[in-house]
Amino acid sequence: MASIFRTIADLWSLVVGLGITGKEFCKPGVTVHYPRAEVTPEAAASFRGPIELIGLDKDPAKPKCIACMLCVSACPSNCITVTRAPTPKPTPEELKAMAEAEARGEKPKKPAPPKAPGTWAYDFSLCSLCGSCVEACPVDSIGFSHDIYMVGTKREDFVFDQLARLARKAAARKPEPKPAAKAAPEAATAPAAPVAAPSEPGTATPASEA
Amino acid sequence: MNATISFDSVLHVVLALVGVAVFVGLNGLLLVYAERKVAGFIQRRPGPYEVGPQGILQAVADALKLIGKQLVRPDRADPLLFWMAPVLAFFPVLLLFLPIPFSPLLTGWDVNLGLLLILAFAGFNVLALLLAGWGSNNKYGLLGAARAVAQSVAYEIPLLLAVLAIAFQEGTLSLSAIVGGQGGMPWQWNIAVQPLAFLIFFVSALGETNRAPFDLPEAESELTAGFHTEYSGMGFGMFFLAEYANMIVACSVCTVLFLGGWKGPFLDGAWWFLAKVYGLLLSMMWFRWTYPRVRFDQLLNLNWRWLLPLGVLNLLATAFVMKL
Amino acid sequence: MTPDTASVTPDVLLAPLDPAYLADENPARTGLRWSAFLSADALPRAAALLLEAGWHLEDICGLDVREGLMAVYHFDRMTSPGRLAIRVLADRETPVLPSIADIYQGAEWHERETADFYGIAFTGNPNSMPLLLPEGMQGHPLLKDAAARAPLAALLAAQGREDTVLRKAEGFTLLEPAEDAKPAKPAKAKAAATEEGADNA
Amino acid sequence: MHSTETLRSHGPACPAASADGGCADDQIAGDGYTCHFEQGARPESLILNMGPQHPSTHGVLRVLLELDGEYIVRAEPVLGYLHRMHEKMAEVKTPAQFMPNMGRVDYLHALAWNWAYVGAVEKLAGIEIPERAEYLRVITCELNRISSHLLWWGAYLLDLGAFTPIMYAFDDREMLLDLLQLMTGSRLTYSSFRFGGVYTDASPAFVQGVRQFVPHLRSRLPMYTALVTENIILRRRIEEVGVIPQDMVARYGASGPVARGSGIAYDVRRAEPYSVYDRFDYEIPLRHEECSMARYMVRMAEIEQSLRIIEQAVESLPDGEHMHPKAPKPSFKLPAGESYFAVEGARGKIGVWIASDGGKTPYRVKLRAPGFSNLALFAECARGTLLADAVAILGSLDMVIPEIDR
Repeated sequence: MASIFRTIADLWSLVVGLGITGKEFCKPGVTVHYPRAEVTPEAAASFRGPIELIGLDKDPAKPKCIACMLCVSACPSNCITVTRAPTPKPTPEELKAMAEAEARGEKPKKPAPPKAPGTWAYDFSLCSLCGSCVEACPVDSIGFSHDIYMVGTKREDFVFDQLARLARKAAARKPEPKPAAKAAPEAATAPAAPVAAPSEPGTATPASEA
Repeated sequence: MNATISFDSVLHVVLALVGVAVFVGLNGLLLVYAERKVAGFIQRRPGPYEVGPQGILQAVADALKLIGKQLVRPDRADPLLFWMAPVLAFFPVLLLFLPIPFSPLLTGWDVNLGLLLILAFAGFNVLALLLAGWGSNNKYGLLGAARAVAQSVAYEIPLLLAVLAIAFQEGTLSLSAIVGGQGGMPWQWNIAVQPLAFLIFFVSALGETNRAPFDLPEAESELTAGFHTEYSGMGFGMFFLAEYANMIVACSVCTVLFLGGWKGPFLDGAWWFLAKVYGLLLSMMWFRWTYPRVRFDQLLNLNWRWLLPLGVLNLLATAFVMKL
Repeated sequence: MTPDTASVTPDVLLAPLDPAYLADENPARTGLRWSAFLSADALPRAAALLLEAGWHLEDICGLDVREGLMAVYHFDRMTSPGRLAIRVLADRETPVLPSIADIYQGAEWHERETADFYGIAFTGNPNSMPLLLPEGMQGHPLLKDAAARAPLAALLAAQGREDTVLRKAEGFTLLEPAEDAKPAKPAKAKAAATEEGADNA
Repeated sequence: MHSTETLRSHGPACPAASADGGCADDQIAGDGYTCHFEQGARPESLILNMGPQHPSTHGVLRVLLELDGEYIVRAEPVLGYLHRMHEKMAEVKTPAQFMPNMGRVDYLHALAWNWAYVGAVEKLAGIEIPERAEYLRVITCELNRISSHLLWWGAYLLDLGAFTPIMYAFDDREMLLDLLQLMTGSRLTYSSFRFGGVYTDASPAFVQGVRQFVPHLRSRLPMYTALVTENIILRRRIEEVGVIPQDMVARYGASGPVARGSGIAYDVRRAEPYSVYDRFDYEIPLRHEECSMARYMVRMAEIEQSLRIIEQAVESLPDGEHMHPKAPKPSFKLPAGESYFAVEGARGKIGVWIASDGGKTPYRVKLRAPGFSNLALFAECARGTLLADAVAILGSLDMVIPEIDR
């Protein structure tokens, strides 16, 4: 008998449950309606997205990278391929100096290969964003981008030429009116634009950076 | 029933059937949309949002997609039973709408045994689920079908008992007469006189229509999709439509029996009827997005140990009071 | 399990089984409290004793060393925690160990996993199907190349362990440093075998 | 999923085909696991494949069931669909290179695995950790534990047929992920612990966010209780279902909330104190009912206890370095020897055993996954229950398949 009354009393919990969902029904939604709205750049700033090269302070289009290959060996997934820039042909002055040195019987001072990368390829499809390369880099030339809305339609979209990406980014940052003016309305009309869906996401400047 | 069946009355019924088919089709779309919106709002998200303003055309898009899909039958399924099931699930439901009085003028077929007609044809649904589960030659489907039969058979009894209590009270099986016996004000409705019968009826209706928390034949997390595991395209679409059509029938009958049908405090008419039906439908959705699912033995326990005795008691009490 | 069995240390508990080696370890260094070497025959009896004394099986680790294939059973207690490692060596050519799945039912999966990875057969395990690897797969992925195998002493008898040997059977030499204490350097050609985990030098 | 009868096998021929009525029709023979399972089945039983694609197996777990009606006569989980051989990868990668794998073993409590591996390496190599880093590890690991429990809560209710709670849980979990993103840079597969510290220092925004989050979640928990915990349907579904007596816990080596729901006060944070957990005032929730509801209640109580730990840790967060100045370079060599390090994950005792011969890469790494032992007892626990109970039991064990399969 007591159990019957307890059961009836327990049924009250069903009414309580309805009350809660009913209350939530009347509250506004909590989801972000991408692509009409995006996560704020501040919220995305701590996100560790695909790595990118960091430019020199005086020339943002040139990476700080000295092609030491530490990142390549640190990477657990072999997603970084770096080649050194080719040794430049000696200039006439240098050739002269070399010839002179040879004449003096010294070892001629050949031009050293530049401490800069020739190509810097990064396969994001293999990357686990562990940050080993960022930590390994002795000159702080690698950083995380904060692009949380990157999309691509094929695997090759995620193989980035980081040098070109850096150059593009530097060009976009320059206060030259042309690209800036182009970028600004794009950002303003972001909701209307068919979501980033760029065929080459590497080229897309993330909203947080724009 | 009417003794003479004239050409006029047949034409009337045929026209009514067409009207009902349109009504069910449109309502199916509307309810699917409403269900998803209700789910969305309860869960603090927008629900359908992309197709049309506020996603209003989402259900249409889904329907078109379902219609456009290839009909797939598993290799070892029984072709006859497999294809008969969705047809059998959907079309008899249309008949159920015939005797329902939306308003005094808007009644498909005002038979004086309307209630009996509805209860008789409602039995087709379970046959369809059984055929679907058995015919698709799938173990999950079979389990779902077994559950459907046990559940349907069990819940029909308290449903009948609750209906009988009202029939006793009103002394008729004609739906429009039952509405006629109630007044316009909420306290003149049968729910004020028979609250227990209303509760029994509504819970049983949830069970009969396989709605959460009694959605055991489907039971996604246990039986993947239960009886319609193997159905896709319009095969699935028919079951889907039938589910919502059954819900409308259950809520309509509930409105007629307990909530005064088309009558309201002012301006009697079909709008009162529809408002009440949609109110009940919304609460059915509300339940679905609030409660977990009961277990099968609990479902039957609830029926045999609670609803059935209560229904019998209620019926006896009604009979006793009526006798006085 | 009574309180007094809970406080019985493994050296007393396992004494009737005559372990070849039993040491009191320094948990701060190795995370172990005791370690023992047992013969394969004594393993089921040890498991039964441990279960009775309230120990549970944490895991079974295979280990491919020069001396053969080894299975390390880690036990721990819910009350008065302290980890016990029981090491059992199996022959490399015919790696067979007795199953303890009838005593610790949880061992069934651990044994099947070890069988998958190392090819050790556990006699008496109720289920012969592979657990984690696909059916019919050839080979055992965690076996090492002969050149890459380290002697047991190099792994387990490193300096600074600060363990106290409580028992040591006559003729127990597994933890004596081998003649070449350093593991064999894999040849340069082994570069391709790095996938096999051969690069230990 | 398809039952074996509707699916033509492309697997190896069934050895038991048509021999004993198990796989009667050679055309529709199941794979080896099915055949092996069917050999012990009674002829009148129904063999049901639950999974590997099934809504309530939470990923690619497959459970073979022998059913009598809806009653389970016998059950056998089949693993390996998500097996990635992490232990092999550990042998071919340096410890620093292997770290990202640790975020992917148990994606719901990734930081506990981070910690277990970092701890084992630190113990073996004698690396010191600054105090601030210890506190940050505690804070982030406990936040991660809460997020794991929240997701479990939602997913479990989904198993039981309630669709809404998971959305509420995600609402709160989203804030947690934002906080963890501030510290770790990612939202799920964290890899932020380093040998000798943590990757990033806590920013004031993080500390502030944590301070705000703790009271927020506390204010939400009563709603969870009223909506779900006290719901009569839920209580009837999981009370006295899936009883796991204490001796079963010992025989299977279960740990975590499964053990604590059976009245065993075992928590690695207390049993083998690591880091700075001994400085905080918190309780180990314990229930004695041994059923699914007990495990449920333990997890819900753990959320509150984790909040307590976080609160205290944030208030007493010391200043200092987040990486030890003498922390080794990523290319360091592990000294020879062995070390076992255990931490308390959301699912139980996580253990990492490393044996090293002094090379660049470890000689052997063993990952002890709590879910592995917890799931092992499912077969025994589910015997004689209903199919719906099996779902309830499976959910109450809180499995994360990648952790079990490794």
